[in-house]
Amino acid sequence: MTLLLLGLALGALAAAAAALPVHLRVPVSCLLVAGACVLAFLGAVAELRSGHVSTAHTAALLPMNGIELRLDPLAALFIATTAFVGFAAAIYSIGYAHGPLRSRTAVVSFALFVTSLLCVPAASSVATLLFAWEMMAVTSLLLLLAEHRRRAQALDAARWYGAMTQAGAAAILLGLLLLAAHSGGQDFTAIRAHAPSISIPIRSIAFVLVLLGFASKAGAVPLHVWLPRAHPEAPSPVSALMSGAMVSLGIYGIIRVGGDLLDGGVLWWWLVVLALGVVSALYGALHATASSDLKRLLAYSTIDSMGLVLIGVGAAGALRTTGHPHAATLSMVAALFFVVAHASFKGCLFLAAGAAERATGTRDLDRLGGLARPMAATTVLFCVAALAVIALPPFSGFAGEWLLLQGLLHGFSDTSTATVIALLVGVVALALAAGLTAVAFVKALGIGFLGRPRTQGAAEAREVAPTMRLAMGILALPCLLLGLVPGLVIPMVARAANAGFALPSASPVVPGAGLDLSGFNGAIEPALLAIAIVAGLGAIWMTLRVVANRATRRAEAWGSGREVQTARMQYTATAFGEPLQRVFTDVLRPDNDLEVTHAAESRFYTQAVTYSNRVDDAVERSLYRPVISALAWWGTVARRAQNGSVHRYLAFSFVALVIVLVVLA
Amino acid sequence: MTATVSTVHVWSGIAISVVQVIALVLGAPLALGLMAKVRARVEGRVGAPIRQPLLDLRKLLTKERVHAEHASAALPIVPFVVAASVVVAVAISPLISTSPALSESADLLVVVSLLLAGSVALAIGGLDTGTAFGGMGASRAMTIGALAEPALLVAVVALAIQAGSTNLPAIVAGTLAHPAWAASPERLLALGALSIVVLAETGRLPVDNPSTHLELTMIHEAMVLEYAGPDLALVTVGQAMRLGLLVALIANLFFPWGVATSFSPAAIAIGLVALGLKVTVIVVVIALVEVRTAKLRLFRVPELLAGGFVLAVLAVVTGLVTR
Amino acid sequence: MRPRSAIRSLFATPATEPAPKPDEADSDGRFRGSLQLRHVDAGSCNGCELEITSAFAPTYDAGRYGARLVASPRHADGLLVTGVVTRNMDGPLRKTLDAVPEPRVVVACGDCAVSGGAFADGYGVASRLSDVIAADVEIPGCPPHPAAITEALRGLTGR
Amino acid sequence: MTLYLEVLEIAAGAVLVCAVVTLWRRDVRAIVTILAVQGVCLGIVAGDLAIHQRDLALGATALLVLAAKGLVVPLLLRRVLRKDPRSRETTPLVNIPASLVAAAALIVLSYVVSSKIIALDPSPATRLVPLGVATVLVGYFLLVTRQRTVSQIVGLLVVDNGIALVTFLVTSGVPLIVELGASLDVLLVVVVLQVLATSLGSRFGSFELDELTELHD
Repeated sequence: MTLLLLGLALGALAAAAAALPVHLRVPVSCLLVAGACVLAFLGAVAELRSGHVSTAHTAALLPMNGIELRLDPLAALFIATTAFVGFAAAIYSIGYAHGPLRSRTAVVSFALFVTSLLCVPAASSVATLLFAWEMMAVTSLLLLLAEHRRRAQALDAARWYGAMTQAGAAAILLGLLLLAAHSGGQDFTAIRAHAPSISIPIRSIAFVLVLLGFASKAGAVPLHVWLPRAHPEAPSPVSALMSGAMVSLGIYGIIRVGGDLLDGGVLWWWLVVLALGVVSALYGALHATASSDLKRLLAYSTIDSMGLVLIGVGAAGALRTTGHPHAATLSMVAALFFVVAHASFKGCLFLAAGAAERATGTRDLDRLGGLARPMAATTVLFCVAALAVIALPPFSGFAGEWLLLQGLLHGFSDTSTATVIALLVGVVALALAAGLTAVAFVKALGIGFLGRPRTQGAAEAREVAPTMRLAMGILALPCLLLGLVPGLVIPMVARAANAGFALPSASPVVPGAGLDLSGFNGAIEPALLAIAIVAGLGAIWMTLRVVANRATRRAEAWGSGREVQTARMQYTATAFGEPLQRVFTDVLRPDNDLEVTHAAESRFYTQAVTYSNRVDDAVERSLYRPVISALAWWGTVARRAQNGSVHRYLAFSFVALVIVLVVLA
Repeated sequence: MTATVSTVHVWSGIAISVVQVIALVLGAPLALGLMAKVRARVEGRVGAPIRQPLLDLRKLLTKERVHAEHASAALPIVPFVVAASVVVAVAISPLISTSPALSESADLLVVVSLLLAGSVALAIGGLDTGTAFGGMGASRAMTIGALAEPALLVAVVALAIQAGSTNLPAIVAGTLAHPAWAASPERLLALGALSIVVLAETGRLPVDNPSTHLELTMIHEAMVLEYAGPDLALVTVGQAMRLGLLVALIANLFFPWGVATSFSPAAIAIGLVALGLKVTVIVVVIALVEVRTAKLRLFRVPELLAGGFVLAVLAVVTGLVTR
Repeated sequence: MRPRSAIRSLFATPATEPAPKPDEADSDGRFRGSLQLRHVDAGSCNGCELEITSAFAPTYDAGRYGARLVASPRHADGLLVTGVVTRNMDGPLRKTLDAVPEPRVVVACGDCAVSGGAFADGYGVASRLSDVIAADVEIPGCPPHPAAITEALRGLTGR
Repeated sequence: MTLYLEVLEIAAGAVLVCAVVTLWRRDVRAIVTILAVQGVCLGIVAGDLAIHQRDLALGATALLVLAAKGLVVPLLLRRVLRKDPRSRETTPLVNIPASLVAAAALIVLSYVVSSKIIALDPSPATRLVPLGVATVLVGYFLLVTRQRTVSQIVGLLVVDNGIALVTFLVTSGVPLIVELGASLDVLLVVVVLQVLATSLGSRFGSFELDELTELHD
């Protein structure tokens, strides 16, 4: 706990470092933030390994009786993940920050953003949690607006982001206050003690409110609309932190309140969580294949990954309430392991996307391409993270997805049909989402980085600063390590799952580097698998050197003998995703229009044909637009009443006063 | 399930894996040759000899490699990844015996992911060439792969529910122990779903026509237009072994008799012969089906895969109901 | 008549004529039983194409000797060129030739490819195949007989 | 005992009557003098209570009220009026008879409302609370329906007197600090309104508040 407090203090100091002159300000502040993350990481890992709970209480710093921090394994796991991504993001932003990002507000907000991210999991009273939550929301909003002068959409994104974060925070506050009111004290220990005594309807209302708030932060579908707008517009280290750390705090919230404070509660809660996960996974993956803006693709993929985690959490909750603690532990461990893995590969992907955007000046996949040769390091790191997302064997994504699937499979022995159906739907969602994610990331890698440069910007790309590459490397490392030896991390994750859901603390995996499920028949040894793959590659390479002709020649790529082969003949991202759009056309409802401009002389000769395809968010169009237009209409009506006459305003208040008195009488 | 693995077992496991790999490296092209022969005879032609694919591969190895000038370092690696992923999948799957090397991690999901790794590598190679055909092939192949994934995984779930685990040797041994499983309705439904998925994954008719010359109709072929000589040999062997492996898995999962459960050389020999017989029968059936069917329009393929998916879900539901 | 069922036709005797005795003289068997060619129509009147099709049809069945037409020059051992080289096809022909990996062979099929043939001095004609590259195997005839084509391919595969 | 009660009732009644008269009169200067009278009555109420309860702090407050509301504020308002040439009130938004009927209704309403307050602690002083509430409502009505800036200031001050009256009657005065705070607020408002009035006067030439309607977008 002391290490964590030291870390938070260092974070605050980093914020103070903004006072330095411009060229000193960014490096010093970032290094301090990195130091803070290292301290927090060490504190969290020590806590995870030892497993004992430590608390800290500083009275009178805040009106509602001070800040209350409690470090238990669940909090420690999320702090460790956040600290790791924060460390990499801090190193990255040393090389990345330029222009508006070096302003005082940007530096202070970045430092406070990381500090509040580290503080949220440790908060153990309603006031502290909300304080840290709001600080996180406000600082990330400021960072989102850092570059609004250069990009107008940043304003629009900030508006959406601000509105939905505050609405979410309000829902969380309402839910927690409802609980605090019924348990006579606003710190979590009191709530935890009184939870069983609170009646089920009250607990359900509180859980639903809290779920709304945290699910919107985790990007669950009906409440996800801010995510594909905010992440692309934020500076890359910030969007890496958002996707890697901030989004998983939504998951943390659901587990902490639903599992820990309300002690599991009722079955239908967790079926709702699972349903949210299923819808998010499918919707996110589908839109990832349809978006041709690299960062928007990554944002939708975050929604998809968080959907998978919600499926794991929902399954764990459902299995626990229907009395299958062992299967529940497996699902919960799978979900938490996936959160850790997701933080590292999604963070690395966003940093790499930022590097590509910095080098070429664009994020649009249809205008990228051919970055493999000039930006070899970035391409390799993006490739490692992308293969991890697609869940291919030696990488961390595969271990995560395998655990998730085993968790769902071994839940089938359950009895209640509702759970079994839910688990089956979960498996289907997992499968389709995995397939769609593969399409999305082959598109991102193949069209974004490989092939020939489609625009002048892409052609002149040059490798980015060494600190940026170092940061990407740091985040790419766990993509491989967690994939090769997941067994080493599982005991710690199991301790966190136990703290979250009060499940049997025995780790669901037999100790060892691989994943050998204890109590269930299923195992994989990723390390040996990796050795086998390397051996296979080596054997094939050797036989070819012996047997095959080693002469190699470079020639023009075969395009059925065309005279001139330009880069424009390559497939674009829109074209790559078009078949899937056609298959899922009633979900995505793309609006593509075709304009044929005929030659002046005669209609039979066309001068130019332009085809444009736009897929905007179906949920946003069908759910949010009507609500917004209704509010806008109400706004115009209210505007007419405000015509600047003082008397009219006074009359309003007078009439109101009289009405109140009449009502009182 | 952590068997005390003595060194003898480990070495004999590796030996079995090596035998399996060699059997598939030689056997799979022969299977393709057999399919071509059956197709030729049905069309009234004498057709190339069954060993023709092997001759083609031997000749390809003597030719030089040609790399596209704009391609990055990814293109030359792709053939190796495609071949290696299939080789490892074959090495650990229970084709001849239920305990090749690494058999405890011979999970059906691992095999599926290794094959996915192969197709992802091919797609990335296709995009890296910088030509229209590579992109087109990659886009179509990945789309069909994505749509086939649910049917594949739900079929795996159906098998796992019945056998209690997704571990392949466990399922095969379980079926050997309970012959009733092989004929159970969920096993047959899962067979239907898996065979549809196999047709889609390996690019056979009615999903994709391997011997088409018109680039616009290609799905798999368009991605490999760029490979020459040894690269093409690797990719072709990889594709052939992918078909051989999937066919062998379907054979062993639904008709496991003959698969060796002990390490005695006799059992291994029987396993090899049984595998050859089973694969030959299935391959001939596939060839006969192919001759009679025409290629589906690209956007009719999702309906086929949706059918496979429904079969798989039915398999799971019947499995749960009758349990 | 109702098409025979697949299985019955599987075991029926194939319609292919028995393979004539290969004359050892000109078959160098360079490709040892496996020959893939990329057919390039450099300006042919489609007469030769029809004969090539029937060469691979059941009656003459060139496939039986291991010869095959492939979609991409990268997969091929050589070009099967038909027709006189027209202005538009001069560039693509050279590109296709360059795309074929060594060791490669060029088979000129039909009089047009061999020596300009009927359209030698047509207005669209740019050059002869011999100006682009010397053909290794020449199949005379306008159009050449399918047996002659099969014979030439057998020469290359040596079977 | 009865002298204390009679003085209290008369003074409180006078406060309400003054409020109603400010509604009734058109001449702005007359309204300002009535406001001064109301301030004095309020002072008397406070003084009467102070004497009756021998509470020194309340005595100080009474003197403060007398000084501020009886003398200082009316003087300030008169100075503003001297600068404004047209002293007659332009036709108010609601004509006088309607205003008076409204005042009557408001008085009835305040009686109905304050019956609950009286029920809490029925002492002779609290029985007069409806008068205070009525003064507040009438003052508010004046504020809403008058267009001249000065009359709006008067309306505001009447509201403030009403509130002070209620506090005196109910809790025999609020602590000095609160009283001072409230008075400071009133003074501030008066200053602001005065500045507004003069600037409006210089800019638009007239004190019509309705010119503000042009400001809206």
